[in-house]
Amino acid sequence: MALITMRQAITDALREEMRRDETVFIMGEEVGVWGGSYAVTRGFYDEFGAKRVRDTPISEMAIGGVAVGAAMNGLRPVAEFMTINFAFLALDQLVNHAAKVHYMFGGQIKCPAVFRAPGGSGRQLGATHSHTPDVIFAHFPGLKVVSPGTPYDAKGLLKSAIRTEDPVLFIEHQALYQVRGEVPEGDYVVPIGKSDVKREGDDVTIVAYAQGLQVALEAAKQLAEEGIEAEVVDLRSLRPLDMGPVLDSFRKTFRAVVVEEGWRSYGIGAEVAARLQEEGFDFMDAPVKRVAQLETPLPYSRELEQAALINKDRVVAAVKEIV
Amino acid sequence: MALITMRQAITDALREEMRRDETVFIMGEEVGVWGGSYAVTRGFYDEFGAKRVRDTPISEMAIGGVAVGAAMNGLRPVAEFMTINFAFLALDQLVNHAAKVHYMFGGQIKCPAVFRAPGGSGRQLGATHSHTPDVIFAHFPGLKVVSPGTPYDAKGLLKSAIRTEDPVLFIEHQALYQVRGEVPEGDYVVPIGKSDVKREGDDVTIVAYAQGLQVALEAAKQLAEEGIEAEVVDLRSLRPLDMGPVLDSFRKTFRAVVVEEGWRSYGIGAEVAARLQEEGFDFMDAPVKRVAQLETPLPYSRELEQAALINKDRVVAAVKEIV
Amino acid sequence: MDKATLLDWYRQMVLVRRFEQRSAELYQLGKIGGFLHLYIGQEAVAVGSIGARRKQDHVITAYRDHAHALVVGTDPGALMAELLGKETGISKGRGGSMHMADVAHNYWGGYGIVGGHVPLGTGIALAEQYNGTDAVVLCYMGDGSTNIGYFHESLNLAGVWDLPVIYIVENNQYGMGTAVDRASAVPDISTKALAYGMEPKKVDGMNVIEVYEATRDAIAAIHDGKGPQFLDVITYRYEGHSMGDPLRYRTKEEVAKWREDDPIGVLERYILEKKIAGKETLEDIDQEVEKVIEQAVDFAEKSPFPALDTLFDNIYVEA
Amino acid sequence: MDKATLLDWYRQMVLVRRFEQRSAELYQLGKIGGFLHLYIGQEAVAVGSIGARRKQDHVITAYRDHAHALVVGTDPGALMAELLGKETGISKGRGGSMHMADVAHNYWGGYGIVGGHVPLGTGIALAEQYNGTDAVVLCYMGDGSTNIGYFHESLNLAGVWDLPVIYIVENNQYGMGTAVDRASAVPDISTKALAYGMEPKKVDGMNVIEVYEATRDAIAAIHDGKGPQFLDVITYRYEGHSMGDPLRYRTKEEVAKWREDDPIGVLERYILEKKIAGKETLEDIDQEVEKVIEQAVDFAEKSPFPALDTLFDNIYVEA
Ligand SMILES: Cc1ncc(C[n+]2csc(CCOP(=O)(O)OP(=O)(O)O)c2C)c(N)n1
Ligand SMILES: Cc1ncc(C[n+]2csc(CCOP(=O)(O)OP(=O)(O)O)c2C)c(N)n1
Ligand SMILES: [Mg+2]
Ligand SMILES: [Mg+2]
Repeated sequence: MALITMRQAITDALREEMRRDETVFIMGEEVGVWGGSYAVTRGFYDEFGAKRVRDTPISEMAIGGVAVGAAMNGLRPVAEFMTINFAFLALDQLVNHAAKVHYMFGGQIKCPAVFRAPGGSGRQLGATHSHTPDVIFAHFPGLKVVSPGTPYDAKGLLKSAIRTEDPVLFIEHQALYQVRGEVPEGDYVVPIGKSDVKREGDDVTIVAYAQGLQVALEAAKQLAEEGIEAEVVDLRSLRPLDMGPVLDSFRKTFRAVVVEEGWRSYGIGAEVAARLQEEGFDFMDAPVKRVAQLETPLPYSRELEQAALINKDRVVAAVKEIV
Repeated sequence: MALITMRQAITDALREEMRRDETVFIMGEEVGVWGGSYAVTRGFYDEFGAKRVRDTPISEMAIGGVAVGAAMNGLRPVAEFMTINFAFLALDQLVNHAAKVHYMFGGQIKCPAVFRAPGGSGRQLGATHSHTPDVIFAHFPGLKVVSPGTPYDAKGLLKSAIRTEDPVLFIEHQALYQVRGEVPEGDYVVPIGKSDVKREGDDVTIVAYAQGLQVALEAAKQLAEEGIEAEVVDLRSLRPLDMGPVLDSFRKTFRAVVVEEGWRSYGIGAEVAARLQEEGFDFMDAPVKRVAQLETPLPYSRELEQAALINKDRVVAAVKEIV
Repeated sequence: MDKATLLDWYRQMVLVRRFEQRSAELYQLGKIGGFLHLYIGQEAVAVGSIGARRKQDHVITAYRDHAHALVVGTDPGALMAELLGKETGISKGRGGSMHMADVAHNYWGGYGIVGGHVPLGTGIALAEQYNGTDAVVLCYMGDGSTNIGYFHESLNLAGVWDLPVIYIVENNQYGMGTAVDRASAVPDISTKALAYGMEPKKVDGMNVIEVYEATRDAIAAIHDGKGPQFLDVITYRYEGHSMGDPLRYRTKEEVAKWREDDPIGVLERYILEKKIAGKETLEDIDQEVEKVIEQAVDFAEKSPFPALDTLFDNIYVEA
Repeated sequence: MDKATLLDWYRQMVLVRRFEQRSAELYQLGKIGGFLHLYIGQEAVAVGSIGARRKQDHVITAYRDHAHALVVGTDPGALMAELLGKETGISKGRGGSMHMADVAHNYWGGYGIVGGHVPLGTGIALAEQYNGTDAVVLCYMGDGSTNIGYFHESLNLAGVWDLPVIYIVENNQYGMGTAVDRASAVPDISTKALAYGMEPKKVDGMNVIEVYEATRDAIAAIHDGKGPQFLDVITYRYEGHSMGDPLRYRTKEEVAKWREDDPIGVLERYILEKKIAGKETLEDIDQEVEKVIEQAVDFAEKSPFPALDTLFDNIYVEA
């Protein structure tokens, strides 16, 4: 298995799917001539041409809606929002159109569109450009929302997203593009809607995903040095949310910490905590803790920004409060 | 005290504030000549004229953004989204502009704008027109989000919303416009960010707001007949969220049910449950239960729609599972 | 136009009108819920334009969507059943009045968010271009919707990508209670076409033949490589925006004046004056339509409501 | 134009350019983080147009926003401190390069979401109209932003409400790597004005005097009751879109060609040819600017970072 970056894994998934299926195409701002503002589609314009790698005007509502329409009529668009911050402008298309056409028309219409969106913070991009708003999209039934934390999952989940008949929001994390991991040669998929144990341990369950997964794994390493063995469960999909492995782990450890990069209030961790106490009440030895972004529009200034974000130490501290 | 409808209470608040303060004005689709699509501003166009009661084109992004700009420059706009479903189109203005200008520019700019939006479901309006997406707006620090459940609170909260220097999303519920309640003559305010005990009881805490509050109160009445005394706490504000009265109640009842009209996953109840187990762990005698909308785009057909929605019986059943 | 076509257009317009009138009655009886937006007065627009489409062409519109379904050939019973929220409805009772589609007839619906379907229609056109077909999309919208961002972004993209789509504005003078010139910076909506490199064309929407011709020409223009097309079709709705409209924004006289140009009346006069057919033929058609409508209502009334255990069907294709 | 004004414009343009060049250096050194969008090449646009504004007029723009701040008169030290994320920054280090405002000078910022500030500028104009003042808003945006819904909805509303706002498109030929004609259905952006009842005006954005005159005339037109105004100002950015642009979308020759019309060079030639001032005067100004910039950098470097316990300041006015 090769050790490749998450960027490469995503690039590979896209390229392989485009080679496999003529109906797959890419559209978005700067995906073509520029090569993708995060260089994910570099070289695609040359390989696949302007028909299948489509630069769009700056018009997120149209990017969202045109992808939905094209998907309804038989294509498999992979539409890119340059960053997830701009996907706010396409919310109506994602949740009121993509997520609803299948149900609302009694099953007549399908929408196999993928929406890629790099998100996350920590790069001093300021409040408008530093969101991890994954939870607000995950609130809507009809949409599938995934966000990988490793190159392996990124490649496999993106392939699943492109192949599924349902609309998928695929959230990438800018800070993870450089992270390396083992990825097998050749074709494989990671199923949407399956959480995954990324590290085993008996003392505490850490639930995380995306960049939070990397922070959780770092924290688990440090905790191990101190004799605390954390089990780290990666949600991978936010909708459908698979609580199975989380509950299995919780029934073994009796305590849990949820780690996410977004804000705490009404965040992903709220749902996980609510589910754990509902479905794992008899196993609760301590409150489920949440480690999340402090609740402020994210400031530009570096240290101030870092102070608001999650890090290994905060996870370690949260674990120690309950073990 | 007069017994008036919530519609009247909102109308009165708007009218009184407009008479009190020349900088308050109304803008939105059909707020003027038509009189408001829910008749909230009927007669306003005649009383205040076209300058202060401004019909807009169908353009939610502009409605949101122009209100923010006018507020930045000294006015107090009350912008109406005809329904909250259309506010999805203004999400970027609400969360990336209204919610951030004060922080992001280091306190130089204020945005005292109010955004009114009728929401809710149960009127066979179909999936695109039947959202209770309150939680997604409440996720963003910088915005204040309130949603009253009684005429008294509606009037008092709207006055607070208009007078505060911060941006407020004021979510009304279509099904509550006809609900009557006691409202004093003359001026008063209800503070934003204060939960309120709407019914006292020792056996279980029911946390609710808006239409959920009415359902909770009905359920409490029935439960009382069966000898179970529920304390009903009305959140009223979703951000800032005031857990004080909820926790006080929980420390007395040791059990809680959260009722909301929106979807359960990543909903308001998730946050309340997460907070209760975090901050009230030692008082938890049972899991916090959530009663919420079943997770489907809402169907048009009447019985099917009703089957997806919350009702008194579901709240009663949830309470009985834990007392 | 040949006789058969003209008579068929007459039949279609009467069918739409009677369907809408019957719907209004059923709404008053509480059998239809939610919003109900009637097409009465605008019949020539759907009938004339869809009259020009080929089988492979697509149709998509907003929530005022019964007519387009009827005209593409959807079974009126399935439409009426939809309004009544029945399992036999064209959208299985899930969509209601605003959300009707009939994909078997290339009719993509019926969308409740103003402007939200305009990029969908544009995307449907992209798929046809991508696949190298000669199909085009008829993308209908109201005058009010030309002010929303969706309109701008979609028409611009269609222009840049040269997509086979005809944007048909059903300019019925109002968006709810707001007259065109109170909502649009340019009172002449056809002007907006210029911003997208399209020709500004105005069409008499009370005359089915003119609507037909304009649409036919627009399809030809696309095939001639002239890119996406724009039609500002001038029409009027006689009824309120939806049921329960207080109608404070216009006068009875104004409505009466437009009724003089009633699209069915205009075609009827044309048929009679040109002696294409006689009064009785038209009356026969009226009768025939009456039967179709009654059968549709009957079918709808007798159909079952969706079973409650189907609530979770079709949220996802792959659960 | 009188000598003092011309020399002041020269000074401002040099100030902007040097500020941007210094910023780029500090970015390379890692002292500035996030995105950094330079204004080099476009100086005549901000200088000429703001040169025409009165004290009471407002300015708002997108993320390429340092120049407008410098030209309205914001202390360069406070701007440089903002770039370095310092507490003394104009936005207290919270905003960074993309989010600078100086409300004391009627400069409302600096917004990172393309088009997102266009309705804000429109709303600022509404407040002035509401209060019956004669102030206008200069609302700047890029060519790329004319394709987004915000543009359409804002200009339409400004037209309907007759708001005192001038939309100034800084048409620098590209939105990131996308040339105007690849992003806009009409390659001539001024055409878009027609859809909002505005006059399509094109301005040479490399010539500060022309920009000044066009803006002055636009303000006068508003005062003459001609409603909101639109200026398509043709200019060019010499550097990448932001730091780290791979620059695959244009040739070096193209850049070189535009540089021949360098706005500072154009004004310099004008001043020298018309003998308004001599070479030494201009060099003195260059030196003076150099000092201002060095002082600004010095101030910024020496300023403290925000204290961590201020993280929660200014989320709300009323907590
Ligand atoms: C985005 C959005 N905003 C507001 C509404 C409410 N609304 C429904 S129809 C309508 C008027 C639309 O007018 P027009 O486009 O002219 O179509 P018509 O009803 O005249 O056919 C409005 C404002 C909506 N459905 N969607
Ligand atoms: C809504 C939105 N979409 C995309 C982006 C990413 N983006 C930032 S600047 C830019 C190009 C803007 O071009 P233009 O309007 O011409 O301004 P210029 O940079 O040339 O000054 C893009 C696509 C954004 N910030 N906001
Ligand atoms: Mg209309
Ligand atoms: Mg540009």
